[in-house]
Amino acid sequence: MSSQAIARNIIFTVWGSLLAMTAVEVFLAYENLALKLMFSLLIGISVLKASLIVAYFMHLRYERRGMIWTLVPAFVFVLIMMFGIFPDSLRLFHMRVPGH
Amino acid sequence: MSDGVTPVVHHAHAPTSFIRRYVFSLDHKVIGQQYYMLALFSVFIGMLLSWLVRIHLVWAKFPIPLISHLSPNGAPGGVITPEYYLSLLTLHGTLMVFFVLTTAPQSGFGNYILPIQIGAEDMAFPTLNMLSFWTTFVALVVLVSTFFVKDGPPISGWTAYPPLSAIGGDAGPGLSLGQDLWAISIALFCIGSLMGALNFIVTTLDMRCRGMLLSRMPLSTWGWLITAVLALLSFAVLFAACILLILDRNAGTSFFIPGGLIVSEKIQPHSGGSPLLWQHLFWFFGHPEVYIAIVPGWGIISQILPVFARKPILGYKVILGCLGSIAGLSFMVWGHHMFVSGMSPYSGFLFSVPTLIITLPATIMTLLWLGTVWGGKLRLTTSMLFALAFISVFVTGGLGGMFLAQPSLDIYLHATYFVVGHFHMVMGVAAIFAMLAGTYFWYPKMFGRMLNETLGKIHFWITFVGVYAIFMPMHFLGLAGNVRRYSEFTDDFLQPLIPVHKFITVCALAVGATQFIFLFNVFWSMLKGEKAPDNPWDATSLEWSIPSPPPFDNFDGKHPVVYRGPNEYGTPSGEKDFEMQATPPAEIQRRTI
Amino acid sequence: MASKEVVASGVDASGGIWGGGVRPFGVPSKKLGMWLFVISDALTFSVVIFAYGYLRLAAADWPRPFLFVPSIVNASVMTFVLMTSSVTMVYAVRSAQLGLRKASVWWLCATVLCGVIFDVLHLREWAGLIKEGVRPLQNPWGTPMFGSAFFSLTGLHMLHVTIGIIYLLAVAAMFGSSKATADDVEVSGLYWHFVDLVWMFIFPLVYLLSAHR
Amino acid sequence: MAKLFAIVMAVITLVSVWIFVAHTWWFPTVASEHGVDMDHQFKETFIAAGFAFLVSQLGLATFVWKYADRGDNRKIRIFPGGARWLIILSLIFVGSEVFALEFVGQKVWSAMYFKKAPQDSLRVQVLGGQFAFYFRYPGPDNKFAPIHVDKIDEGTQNYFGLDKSSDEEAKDDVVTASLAVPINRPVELLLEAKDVGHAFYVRELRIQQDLVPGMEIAVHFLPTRLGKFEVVCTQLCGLGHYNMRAYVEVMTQENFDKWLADQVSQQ
Repeated sequence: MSSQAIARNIIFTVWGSLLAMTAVEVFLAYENLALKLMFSLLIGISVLKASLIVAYFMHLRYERRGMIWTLVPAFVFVLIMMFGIFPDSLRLFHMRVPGH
Repeated sequence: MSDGVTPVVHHAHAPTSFIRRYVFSLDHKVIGQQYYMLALFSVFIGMLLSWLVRIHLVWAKFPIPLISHLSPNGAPGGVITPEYYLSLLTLHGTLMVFFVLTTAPQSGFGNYILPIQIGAEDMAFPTLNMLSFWTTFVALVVLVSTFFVKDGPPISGWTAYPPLSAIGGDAGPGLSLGQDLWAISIALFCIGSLMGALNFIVTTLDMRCRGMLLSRMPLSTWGWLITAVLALLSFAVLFAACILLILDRNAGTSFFIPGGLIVSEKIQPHSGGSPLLWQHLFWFFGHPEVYIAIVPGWGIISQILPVFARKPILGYKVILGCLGSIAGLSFMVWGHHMFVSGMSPYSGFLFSVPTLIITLPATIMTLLWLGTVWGGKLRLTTSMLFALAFISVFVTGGLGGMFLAQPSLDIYLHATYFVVGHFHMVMGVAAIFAMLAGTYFWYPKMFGRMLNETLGKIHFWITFVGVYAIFMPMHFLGLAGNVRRYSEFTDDFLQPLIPVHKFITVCALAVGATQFIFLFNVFWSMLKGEKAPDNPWDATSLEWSIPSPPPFDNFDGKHPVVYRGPNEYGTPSGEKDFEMQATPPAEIQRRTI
Repeated sequence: MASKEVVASGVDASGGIWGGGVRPFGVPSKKLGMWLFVISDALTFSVVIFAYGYLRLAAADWPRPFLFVPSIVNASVMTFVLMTSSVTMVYAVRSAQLGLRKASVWWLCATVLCGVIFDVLHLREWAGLIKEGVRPLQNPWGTPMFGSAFFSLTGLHMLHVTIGIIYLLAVAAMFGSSKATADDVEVSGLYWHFVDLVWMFIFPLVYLLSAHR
Repeated sequence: MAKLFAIVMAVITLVSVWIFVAHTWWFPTVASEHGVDMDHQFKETFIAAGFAFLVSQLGLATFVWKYADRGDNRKIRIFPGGARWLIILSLIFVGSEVFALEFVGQKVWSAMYFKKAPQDSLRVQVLGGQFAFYFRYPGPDNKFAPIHVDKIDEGTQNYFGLDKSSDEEAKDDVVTASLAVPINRPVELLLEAKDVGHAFYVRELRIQQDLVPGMEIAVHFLPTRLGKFEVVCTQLCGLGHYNMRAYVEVMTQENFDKWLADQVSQQ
């Protein structure tokens, strides 16, 4: 349950992997990758880091399943919906007024 | 346990000092009444603004008394200038959408009734509750203060589209300080609503009494819960958008302002932003907002109909599904406000699909309400009349949506009076009718006295016929191509339509005047109305099992126990045709033997 | 049919009736409340990040000015500090739950210290950029919007860190004088980890994607 | 009370429907090719919506009339089959509606926005500003000279910020205060705004499109009826919004050539 204390080795495993992933991100930033690929890799790793923090540091992994199933999907759903704004920004570049 | 209540150790008492008890009160009942009064104030200000707007539309040169004192340069000699017309329009929209439709049904009734309906002593976070009210109050003060700043309230409409709203004074009057105050007010309002929403969700989940399973919650409680979720998710978006707008206006950023603008002969310094970004963010909040206004109404109506039809609501779980699915869909359709805004036409097409699909849960709910009315024994109190009228106006307004949801037709109808008629009918009038039904229904509980039914009936009939007389013609104006947000109809094309506008204005004045009957009724009955019994309507939910008005801690230090759902009507056991949620089975057996 | 329901629910009442209160998630209300706040605040952040993405995608020449030394190194150090602060925060919560009041307060102070270091490093970087001539709407390198996006995003985050510092100090003081419970420490921890979490996205999106090569 | 409610509702319903059917206030006559399809789409939607409107409103009125409590000891009746039939009913109604309106009814939208303008179409640039529209014809070279923001000047009537001294294309560009188009020839409008958001709305041509600052948005149409129509701004653009107006005249080809000729002479 929520009040149980989290074990030491877990804390440091998470911390270590967070640091490692950050290092990987910095390394990737200097690799010659296409922007799309680079972006998706970076975001992918960040999502992984975020979920580690949420699961262990923020303890969600040890909460009741019901809570996870209430909080996370609502947030993710809204976030996914928000991607609906991007088709425009991709057009904007080509629709800019000549001369402006 | 057979008496249905268990004594608790401590027994809370109301604070004695006036300030703590009535001003900075932590009691959800007082806060609910405060919210209700705030909304009542806003709705009458908003209504008076709409009067000025309507009068100016058809008698532009008519000098209106007193207004010249409010704004000497906005309305010299009481004659409203075109730009001041836009200011009034903006304030009308902002007041009505934010401070009426968002506060009254959710924060007003919700605060007062929800904790009692789930058998709680108070909200989960009373202090937060107080803070959220006072934040909203400050937001209202800031908004109204725009009337008194130099060159008045903003003229950019309640949607505040940039660049008009973002580049400041150059773009027109009211866009310097007035627009800043507007943005600040809305940001504050977002904070208040977020705190309220958070409180509602936690309360509903954590504070329910013994036996109050989710499947036994009254539909009004469900409405408030779902609305709270919508608010929590959507106001966060508007809040960010407001921050960016404030930054654009004052910190020299340029999120919403593209480069190379020349406003009043000046080349603007900004570059790199996009007006469409604001429209996306605003409507991403804006469409859920529509449901924040109407979902509590649906809940209240689904709660009131069975009471006065004396039969269980038809398809409790189905209505729940409809509320939920509409809440979900409301995040997928914001683009239908932007069909002709220059958004990608392909997204426009995609957005219109879920928009039309929303018709499905809406239709199901309407049919279920009709099915609830069918075969009942209708007690036509004022509350019930407003509930029935709600169904009518909701259908009427909703059908207008069938046109606007299609990009092909929106090309013609966008920004015409058809849109105005549509959203006033479905979001304005319907939500207001739900509030009125709720007022006539819960007033006895909230103030301990009955409202006067005769005045109520008069109020109802004029209002009901009046709103159709006001908003139905707006649909025709729209079809004839009458553009909205015009302060005067100077072009030849619109001349033949002016008689219709005259008719609408007259009806608006009449209906508005009728609302003062309601106002009088509310305040007169507080003092002179007849004392209300605990359960004047033979209703089942928990708030009717305690005295009216309820004691300070609602259940007088006891914990209620709930044995059944809220829809036990038309089940004659002994002399009664209903069973309260809190009546223990043992007592029923005693009665029926 | 309805009357049957009465009987049925009556039976249900004597049988599977639940005790009310914090049943559904089995968490204290404060914790659930903080979780909900985190969600809506996360959305607020996402909007600003989305706005940044929206405008960057539409921009012609978005600058990539951050040299490995000092900018990227500095940002990485900031990331390290923030992650470490998360660990100290976890320890604060842990010792609070194990009833070690004093230790918990110390861990909280350590977390606050990390937060302060983060802010100092961040402000130093801001000062440097401003000296180089970066303003909300101008910079030596390219699209003027760069400044707007950078300062708004990092500024919003810095604001959260600063609020967090004050919040944690208050919790530490109250917990030390046993006005607050272990739950309060845990709740404040949720907020702090969330601030850390947001940085996990700002670091790659704002810094790494604008790293000069 | 019940009877009164039923009657009032019935009257409201029938009057509203009658006004729709009698076309008391109605669309101006269509003057463009896609407008015809649009009006057809309107007709279909009116039939669907009108049906739903009549059924639900009159149904409600009847129920109130029939089931009001008259103090007798009549038993309530649960709707036969509960919610199931109503759900199926709405599934059928809404399903067919979504299909008809969404997937069949998008002809107009796709014709206007998915399809590009035909090659031979007449290209005109429209610039919206507080509070007037200006139009620019590319001239013989069929090229629009770039806009120089710093050169835009109401005083010298250089609305488009043309630089006739240096830009070749600018020399033959024709700037006008009203729009004229030949009949039965496709027209492509390139819409731009110079200060705040505006919109370009012509009722008879059934076109409406926002003018967004910083974007060049193209719309195209085929005028099929001679006449002079109003162009109005439908996007709130400031204190003069209600007065922001221009005219579009659909002419015969020869009239159009004449008109263009003396516009050139006035440059």
